[in-house]
Amino acid sequence: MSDHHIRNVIEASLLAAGKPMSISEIGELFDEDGRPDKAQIQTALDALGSEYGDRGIELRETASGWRIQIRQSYAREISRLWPERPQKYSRALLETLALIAYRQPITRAEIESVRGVAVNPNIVKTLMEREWIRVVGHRDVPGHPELLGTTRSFLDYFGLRTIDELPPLAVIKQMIDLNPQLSLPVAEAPDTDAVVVAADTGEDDGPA
Amino acid sequence: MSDHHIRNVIEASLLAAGKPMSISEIGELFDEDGRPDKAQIQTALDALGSEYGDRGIELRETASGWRIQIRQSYAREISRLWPERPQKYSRALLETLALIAYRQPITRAEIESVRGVAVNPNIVKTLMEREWIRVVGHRDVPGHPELLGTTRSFLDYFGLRTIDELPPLAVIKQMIDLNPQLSLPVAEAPDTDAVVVAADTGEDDGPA
Amino acid sequence: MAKPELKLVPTPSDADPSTDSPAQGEMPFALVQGEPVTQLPRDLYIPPQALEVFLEAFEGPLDLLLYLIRRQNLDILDIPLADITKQYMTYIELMQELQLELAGEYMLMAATLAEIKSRMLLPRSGDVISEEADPRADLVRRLQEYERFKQAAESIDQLPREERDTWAASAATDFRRPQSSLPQVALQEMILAFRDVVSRAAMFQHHHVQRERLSARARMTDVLAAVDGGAFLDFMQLFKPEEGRMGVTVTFVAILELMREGLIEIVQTEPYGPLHVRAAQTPHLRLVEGEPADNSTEKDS
Repeated sequence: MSDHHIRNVIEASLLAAGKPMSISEIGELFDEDGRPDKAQIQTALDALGSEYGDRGIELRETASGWRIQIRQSYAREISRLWPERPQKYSRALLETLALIAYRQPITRAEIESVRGVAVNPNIVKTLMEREWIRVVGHRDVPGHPELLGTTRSFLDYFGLRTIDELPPLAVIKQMIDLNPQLSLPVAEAPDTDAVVVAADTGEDDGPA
Repeated sequence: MSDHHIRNVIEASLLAAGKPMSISEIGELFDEDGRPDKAQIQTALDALGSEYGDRGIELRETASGWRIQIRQSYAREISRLWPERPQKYSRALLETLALIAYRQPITRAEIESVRGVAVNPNIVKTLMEREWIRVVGHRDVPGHPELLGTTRSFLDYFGLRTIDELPPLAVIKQMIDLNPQLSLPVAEAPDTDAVVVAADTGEDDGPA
Repeated sequence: MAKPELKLVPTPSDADPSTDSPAQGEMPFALVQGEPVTQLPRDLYIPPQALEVFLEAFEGPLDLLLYLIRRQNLDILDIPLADITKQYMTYIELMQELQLELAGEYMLMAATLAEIKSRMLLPRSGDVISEEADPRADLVRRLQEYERFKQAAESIDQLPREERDTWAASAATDFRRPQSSLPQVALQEMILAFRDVVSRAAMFQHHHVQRERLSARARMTDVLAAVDGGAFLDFMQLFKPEEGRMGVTVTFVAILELMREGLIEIVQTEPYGPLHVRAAQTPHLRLVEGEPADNSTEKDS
């Protein structure tokens, strides 16, 4: 099986599929008596990616596998293909999604306790319909609330291979220990007191 | 506007659009102050077509414009993207078919009254398309519901010469008897052919 | 950020400039469209028609509080609680004046702020304080936690995403996809399905159990098919002598049953003349007896 043929089958299959394909899925397309091994396919993928280097398309690996997609620098021109503007997501939706993505698995109540407001059921519905989140289990507490987590489609949609590729969460500022000052009557200087926050520094700063 | 940029926008747009594009549609994607004319786009298309010369994809002009398509010579490999999956009919479809076969001519309402659930119109449609059932008449009641019966194709498919060759009800009753969970009401009348149909005719039975 | 324009709401001239002027007024407290702003708004006045929009831009009391803190470029760890509480309460009052439906979360936050404030005003003995955290601690922790996810949401929104920044590339396939074959059904499967539906039905319909002969049913279908066109058919054509006596009997029973159900009409133009059969044209015929439920008198008990 020539490298040339392997490259062409990969390119044709990714374009015919129009969605990500794993290396083993690609391998299964070849005739059995000439099937390249995974290393050969990986080599061909790398070569194809380089060939696209100066083109309007690019080869990208996401959670579900490899896909050919439009290079972001051509988004201005390509977006003109569709007259309607891309959907904009509300802050409430994005904050809910962020909590699910970084803190998964998480219950609605836990989302509420961070955001300080009730979770809008329509937001959860929208996220479910987009197949960005799903119920991954139930917490073993009274009521057995649903635990929400993100899906592979979510990663694919945002061009991520794993959840670890999400931008890191901001680090909580280290609290300055000002205990001595606290021994003073607090009411005397309510505007200048630093705040001591206990037991919050060991927290995770990134997605699990 | 460089030839390189024109080529990349054309390639990206044809691969993103998912449908053929005319030269003027392609032209409209470019920023106004750098829009290539039709001749330039045609030249770029020709060049792109040549570049694809030894690849798994090709550039084709169709009635509604230009498109990038998978080269026919890769059809064998690419067809494997859509494996032929043995499909199965649902339980509901089989039960509906069985009732029509055994109780014909029968209306949808009668099927419903036996099965206890509404007849899914898709099931009837599927069976009609398969040419296993057809409308054989209308019952003379308000609304003139269609009477369904089986066809010759149905007999052919199941290797029956006539519908009488379906296993007689007595045999089916025995099958029920052999299944303790299902035997309750039938076991009380072991000498009858236990068929429950609301629209029963009350006719005498005879050897099948 | 959803709210920068709101920092530019002009202070109306009728507002009293002496009120609500925070102590931090001297320091530059915000950048608005790149310009450092060194003067705080004189008060919190917002045109009523804008307020609703303004408040809708907040994702809850934490968000509003964060806004109040950030607007003054204050360190979240060093909240001037008295001022912030005052400002927060002013917003709450504005909401109430406008009779906006005030979410419970905002009221809860107001209560929390008031409680913290009161606790900080109370003198306490030293040993109690050493065990007790600053009353603001929990609020600050919540604010920080919320802000992290507010930022995370913005980061997610910045990620290149499909349908906005990139699109899947796909090419057409001219050759047909392999025709998916029609599902196969074994006769046994259908019979099992029938067995199941019969036994299931039997469980909740104890009566109606009776003998039934298949062949007459099937023959009814055949007869209906024969007269399907609507034209008259010679009665005799319905019979196939080669089927023998049993076959003829079955056909006859089927015809009788079809007549009883009003599905066919039999016409005889003169006594002893030929009989003609056609599909029922007149719906009024034997309307009642055609009903499935009318057969109770004929049923076995």
